[in-house]
Amino acid sequence: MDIFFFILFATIAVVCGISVILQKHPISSALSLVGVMGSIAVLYLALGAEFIAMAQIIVYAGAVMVLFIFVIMLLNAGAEQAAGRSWMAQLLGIPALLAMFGVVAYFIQSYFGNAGFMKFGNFKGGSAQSVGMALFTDYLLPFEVTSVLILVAILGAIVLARKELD
Amino acid sequence: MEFLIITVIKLALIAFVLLTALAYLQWVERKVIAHVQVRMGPYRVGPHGLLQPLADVVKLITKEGVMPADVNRFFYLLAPFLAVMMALISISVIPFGGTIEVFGYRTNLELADLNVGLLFILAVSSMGVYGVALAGWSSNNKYSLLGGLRSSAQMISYELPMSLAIASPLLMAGSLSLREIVNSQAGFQLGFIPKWAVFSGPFPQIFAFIIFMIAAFAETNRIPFDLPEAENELVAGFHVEYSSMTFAAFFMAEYANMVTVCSVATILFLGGWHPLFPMPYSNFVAPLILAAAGALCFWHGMNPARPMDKYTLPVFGVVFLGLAGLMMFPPLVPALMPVFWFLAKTGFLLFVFIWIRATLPRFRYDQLMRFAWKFLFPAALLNLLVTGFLVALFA
Amino acid sequence: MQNLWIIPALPFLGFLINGIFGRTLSKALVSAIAVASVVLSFGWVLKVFFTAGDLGANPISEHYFTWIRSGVFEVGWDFAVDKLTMIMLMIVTGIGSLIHIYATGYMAHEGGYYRFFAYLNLFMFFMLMLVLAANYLLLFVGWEGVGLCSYLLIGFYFLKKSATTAGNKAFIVNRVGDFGFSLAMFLIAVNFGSLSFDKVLQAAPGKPAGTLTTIALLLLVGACGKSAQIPLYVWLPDAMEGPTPVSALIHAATMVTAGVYMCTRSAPIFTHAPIAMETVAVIGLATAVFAATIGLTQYDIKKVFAYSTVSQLGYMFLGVGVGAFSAGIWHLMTHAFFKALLFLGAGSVIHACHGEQDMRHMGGLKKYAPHTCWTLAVASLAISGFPLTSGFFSKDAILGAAYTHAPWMFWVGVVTAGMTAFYVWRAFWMTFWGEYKGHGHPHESPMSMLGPLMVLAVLSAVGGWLFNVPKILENMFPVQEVEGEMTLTMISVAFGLGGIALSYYMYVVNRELPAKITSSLGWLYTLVYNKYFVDEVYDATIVSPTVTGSRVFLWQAADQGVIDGLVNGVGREARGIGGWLRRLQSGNIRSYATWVVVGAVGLLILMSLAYGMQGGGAR
Amino acid sequence: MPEGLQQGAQQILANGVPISWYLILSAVLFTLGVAGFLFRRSIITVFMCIELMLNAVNLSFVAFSNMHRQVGGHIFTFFVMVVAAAEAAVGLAIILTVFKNRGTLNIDEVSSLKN
Repeated sequence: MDIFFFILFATIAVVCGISVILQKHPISSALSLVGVMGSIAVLYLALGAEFIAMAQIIVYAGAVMVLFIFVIMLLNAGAEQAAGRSWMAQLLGIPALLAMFGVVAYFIQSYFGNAGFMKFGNFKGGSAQSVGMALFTDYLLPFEVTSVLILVAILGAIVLARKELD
Repeated sequence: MEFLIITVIKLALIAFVLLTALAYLQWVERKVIAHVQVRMGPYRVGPHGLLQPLADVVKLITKEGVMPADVNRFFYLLAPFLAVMMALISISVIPFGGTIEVFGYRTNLELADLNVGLLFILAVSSMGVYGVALAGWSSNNKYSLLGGLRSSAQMISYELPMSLAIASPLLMAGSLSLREIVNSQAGFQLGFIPKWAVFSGPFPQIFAFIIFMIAAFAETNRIPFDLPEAENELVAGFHVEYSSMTFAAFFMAEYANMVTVCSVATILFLGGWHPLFPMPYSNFVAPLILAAAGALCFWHGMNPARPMDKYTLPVFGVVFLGLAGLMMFPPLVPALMPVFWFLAKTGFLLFVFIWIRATLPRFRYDQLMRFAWKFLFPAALLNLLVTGFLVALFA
Repeated sequence: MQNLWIIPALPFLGFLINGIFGRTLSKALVSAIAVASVVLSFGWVLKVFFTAGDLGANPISEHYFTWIRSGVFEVGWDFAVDKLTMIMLMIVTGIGSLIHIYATGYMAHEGGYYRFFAYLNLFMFFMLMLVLAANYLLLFVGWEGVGLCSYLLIGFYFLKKSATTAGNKAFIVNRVGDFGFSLAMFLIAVNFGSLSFDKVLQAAPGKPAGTLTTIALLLLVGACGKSAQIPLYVWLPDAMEGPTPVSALIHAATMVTAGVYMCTRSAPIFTHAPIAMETVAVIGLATAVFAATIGLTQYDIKKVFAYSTVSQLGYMFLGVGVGAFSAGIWHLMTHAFFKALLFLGAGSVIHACHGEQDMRHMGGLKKYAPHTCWTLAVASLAISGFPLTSGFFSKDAILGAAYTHAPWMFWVGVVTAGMTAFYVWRAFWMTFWGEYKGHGHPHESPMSMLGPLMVLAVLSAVGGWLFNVPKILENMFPVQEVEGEMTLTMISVAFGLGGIALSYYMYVVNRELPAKITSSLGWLYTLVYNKYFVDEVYDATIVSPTVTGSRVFLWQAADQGVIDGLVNGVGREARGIGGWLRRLQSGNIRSYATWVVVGAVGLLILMSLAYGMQGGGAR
Repeated sequence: MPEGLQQGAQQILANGVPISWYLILSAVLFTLGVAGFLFRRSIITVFMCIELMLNAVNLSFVAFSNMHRQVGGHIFTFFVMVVAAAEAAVGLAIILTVFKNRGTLNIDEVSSLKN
C-alpha cells in the first residue's frame, strides 16, 4: 500500500520538477512547482507529518507561489529569450550536476541503504500539538528570532517596493 | 471493504445533495433579492420558477463555449476546473451531524475526519485563488487580468484575519478536528444558553465570528467585496471571456465556497449540529416551524394572490406537513435532528450572504485593502490575544 | 580642610559659562561672571590665608584623588599651600582681579568679548593650578595650560597675520622649554621614585651632585622657555601682539614668572648643584643686560615694556642664581605690581591715542590723561628703584646678594638698573611731555581702567616695605647679611637717578641729542635697534633649516617617496591581482552557481575520502 | 539475482518504503532545482528553482525525523518554510525593483551591480 502511494506521488513530484525547469513560460513553471509542493505535502502526510503537510500547502502553495504568480502577472513576464550566456554553466553545468547527484546518491545508499523502513502511521509525533509543544519549549528562541526575521523581511519588502524608489 | 462501500454511498449522496443545493441556492438568491427589491423574481419556469435552475443548466450546457483569440488554451480551460475542484474538496471534511446507525452500520455524517481538518480547509481555500488568478491571466484580456490580480491580492490579504479569527475558537476547543470542535460546544450553561463559541467560554467569540464572516465575504468574492468581478469597472472581472460550462463552473465554485464558509462558521462558532434549545424542546422546534410553513401555504392557497397559487401552494403545504411528520417519526429523530439544526444554521448564514448582497454597495479597492490591513487584521490579533490570555487564565 | 580646590574651580566655572553660553549672554553679564569668578577666588585665598594660621609651621596639603598609579610610583591630584604658594596665590588672584576689571573697560569695544574673558578665566584656572600643585606633574599640567592660554590670547586677533605668527612662535619656543622640563621630570621620577615636592625636596640633599646638576639644568631650560630668558626669550616681545591686559597679566605679572617660581620651588635641588646655580645667575644677568640694551632703542611703547620685562625677569633669575631666592620672589611680587601697572598704563595710553603704539606719535598726554600720567610716573619710579618705592627694596636685595656672591655681577646689575631707569623714563617723557604729535583727540580712560591703575600705583609705591617677602620666607630661605649694604644701595640709587636725569635731559631739554647720538653710533645703533638680529639668526640657523629639511627630506623624500610609494605600490599590486581575479567575478549568477556546485562536489568527495565510504552509518 | 529481488519486494510490501528512497527522491528534486538554477534565464524561474531546492531539503528533513522518531525535523522544516516566505517577499520585491530599473528579467543582463 505505502509503496504504491509513494511511487505515485514521487513520480508526480519528479515529473512536475522536470517540467518546472523545462517549461518555457514562468507561469507554467510556477504551476508545476505547485504540483511538486502538493505531492511533497502528500508525502509528508505519509511520513506522519500532518501539520507540516498542511503548513506546506498553506505557506508554499497558498501564499508563496500565489505571490510568484502575482508578480509574474504584474510584470507580464513572457517566455524567456535566449540572450547572453554563461559559458561556465554551459561547460561545467551538466558534469557538475551529474557528479553531485552521483556522489550524494552514493552517500545515501551507503549510509542509509538499510536505515529501515517507513510505514504509514508508525510515527505519530507530527501532530500540531507535538510540533507546537516542541516549538514553544525547546526551540523557543529560534522561533522568536524567526519572528524578528519576518518583521525585517516585511520592512525590506515595503521599502523595496515603494513607489518613489530610487 | 464495507468502509469503501459506505464511503462511496456517502460520496454519491453528498455530491447529489450538494450540487442540487448549489443549483437551487442560486434560485433562492434570485428570489430573495427579488423580494428585497419588491419584485417577484423567477416565476415562469415551473411553479414559482422552481424549475428555473434546470432551465439555466440546460441553457449553459447547450451554449457555445467561446475560445477567445490567442489565449493560453491549457490554463484557460484548467482555471475553472481548478476553481470548482478546490471549492468542492473542502466540503469533504465537514461533519453535518453526529454518528448515525443505518441498518446496523455506524458511520459519521461526513466523508473524512482528519485531525487537522481545519488546516485542511484553510489549505484548500487558499488554493482556491489559483482558479481565479489563472482565469484572469490566461484569458488575455486586461479586464480579466486586473480581476485576477485583485482577487489574488484580496484573497491573500483576507487569509490573515480569517486564520486569526479561526484560531481563537480553536484555543477554546483545543483541537483541530472539526468533529471535536463541535463536540466541545455541546451542552448548555444556566440551562438555556447553548455553549456555542459565540456565547460561551471565558471569552465569547462574537468578535471572532464577525471578523470571520467579513473575511468570508472577501474570500468568496461576494458583495461588498466582489472587486475581482466588479461589473461597472471590469465588465465581469476574471470571467469576462468565459461562457457556457466554464462560466457555470465559476458560478458553482462561488456558491460552493459560500456553502463551505457558512458550514465552517457554523461548526466553529455556532456549535455545529447542536440545537439551540435544551433537549426535550428542541425536537419540537423543527416540526413546529415546518407545520407553520405548511399552514401559511394553505392560508395563501385559500385566498390566492395569483391564479396559479390556487393549485401550487396547497401542494407546498402538503410537502411541508409531510416533512413535519417525518421529523416527528421517532426512529428518524436522532438522525434527522442534528442535520436539521446544522442545515438551519448554515441556511441562515447563507441567507445573510444573500441579504447583504441585496443591501450593501461595493467597496473601493484601496478601501478594501486598508480595511483588511489596518482594521480587520489588528482587531483579529487583539481578539486572539485576549482569548488566549483568558483561556490561559481559566484553564 | 580648606577646600583649596575651590580657588581654581571658580575661574574654571566662569570659563565654562562664558565659553559655552557666552555668545548668547550680554557683555555686562559676561564681564560680571568673569570678574566675579576671579574676585571670589581671591576672596577664598584671603579666607584661606586668614584661617590657615601659621603656614610656615604647618603648610596645608590636600589630596583629592590618585591620578596615576604604577607600582610604587604614584601621582596624586593634590594641592599644597605654604607661604611661597600663598604669596603667589595673592599675586595671581589679586592682580588677576584688577586686570579683569581693567579689561572690562579696555575690551569694551572689541569683538569676541566673551571669548576673551573665557580664555582669561581659563588662564587663571591653569595658573592657579600651577601654583597650587603639590607635585611636578600637576605643576606641569598648569604649566602647559598657561602656555596654551597665552597662545590663544596672543593670537586673539586671529585675523591679523602677525598676531597668529606671534602665537605660533610663543607656542613653539615654549615647546623647547617644555621638552627640557619633561626630561627633568623623567629624571626626577627615575631618581627619586616620586614627583611630589616634599618627597623630592627632602631626598634632594642625599643625591649625587651630577644628577642634581643635570636635573637643575633641564629645569632651567624649562624655566628659560617660560620666563623668556636667553636663548629662548624671543617669543615674549612678539607676544605683545595680544591685547594689552593679556600682556599685563600673562606676559608681565604672572605666567612669565612661573619659571622663577618653579626654580624657587625646587630650590633644594639648585642649592646642591652649584654649577647650575652659576648658570642660572649668568643667564639671568646676561638676559638683563641684553634686553635692557634693546629696550633703549625701541619706539613701540609695548615693546619697550616687553624688553624691560625680560630684563627684570633676568634680575629675578640673578637673584635665584646667587641664592637669594626670597629676594627673587620679592622682586617677582614688586615687578608684578609695577610692571602690570606699566602695561596697564601703556594700554590706557594706547587707548587714549586710538590704538597708536609708536611713541614718536604721542607726547603731551599729561594734560589729556592726567591720572594715567601720575600712575605711570609712580610705576616708572618704582621700576627705576627710586628710594622707598617697591622696586627699590627688591632690586637692592638682589643686588646685595649678587655682590656677596660675586662683585662683578653687582656692577653689571647696577649698570643695567641705570639703563632700565633711562629707557623707562625715556618712554615716559616721550609719551607725556612735549606736545601731542598723533592724530585725533586723545582722551582719558574710563574709571573701570583707572581704578586698577590707582590701586596698582599704591601697591607699587608701598608694596615693597608692606610685604617684606624675605622676612615672610625666612624659615624657608634664610637671608644672609650683606656687609656695607648702605653703600651698595647708594650706588644703585645713584645709577637709577642718573638714568632718570639723563633721559630727562635727552628727551625733554635737548630733543636733538638722541638723533645725533644714533647717527654717530651708526652700525652699533642699527644692530641694537634690530634686536641684534637674533630673530634673523634663529631663522637662518634653526627655523629655515628645519622647515626646508622637513619639506625636502621628511615630506618629499620620506613621505611622498617611501611611504606613499609603498602604499601606492601595494594598491597597484592589489589592483593588478584584482584585475586578474576579476575574470571570475563575471557578475553572472549562473557562473557563480556553477562554481558553488563544483565546490560542493569537491567537498563531498573530500568528505568521502576523509570518512571513508563504509556503509551503515545510521542506526 | 531474482530471488534476492523477490524477497526485497516482499520486504518492501511488508514493511513499507525504505527511508533511503525518500532521500533519493529529495536528492533528485534538489538536483533538478540546481539544474534549473544553472540553465534558466528568467530571474523568476531561477527564484522558483531555489524554492524547489528548499522543498527537497525539507523532504529529507521530514524523512529523517520519521527515521529517528523525533519531531526536530519538522521544526527545521517549519523554520525553513518561514525563512522561505520571508525570502520570497523580499526577493520578489527585489525582482520588481530590478524590472522597474532595468526593464528586463533576464538574469544574464543583470550582471552589473550598478547600471
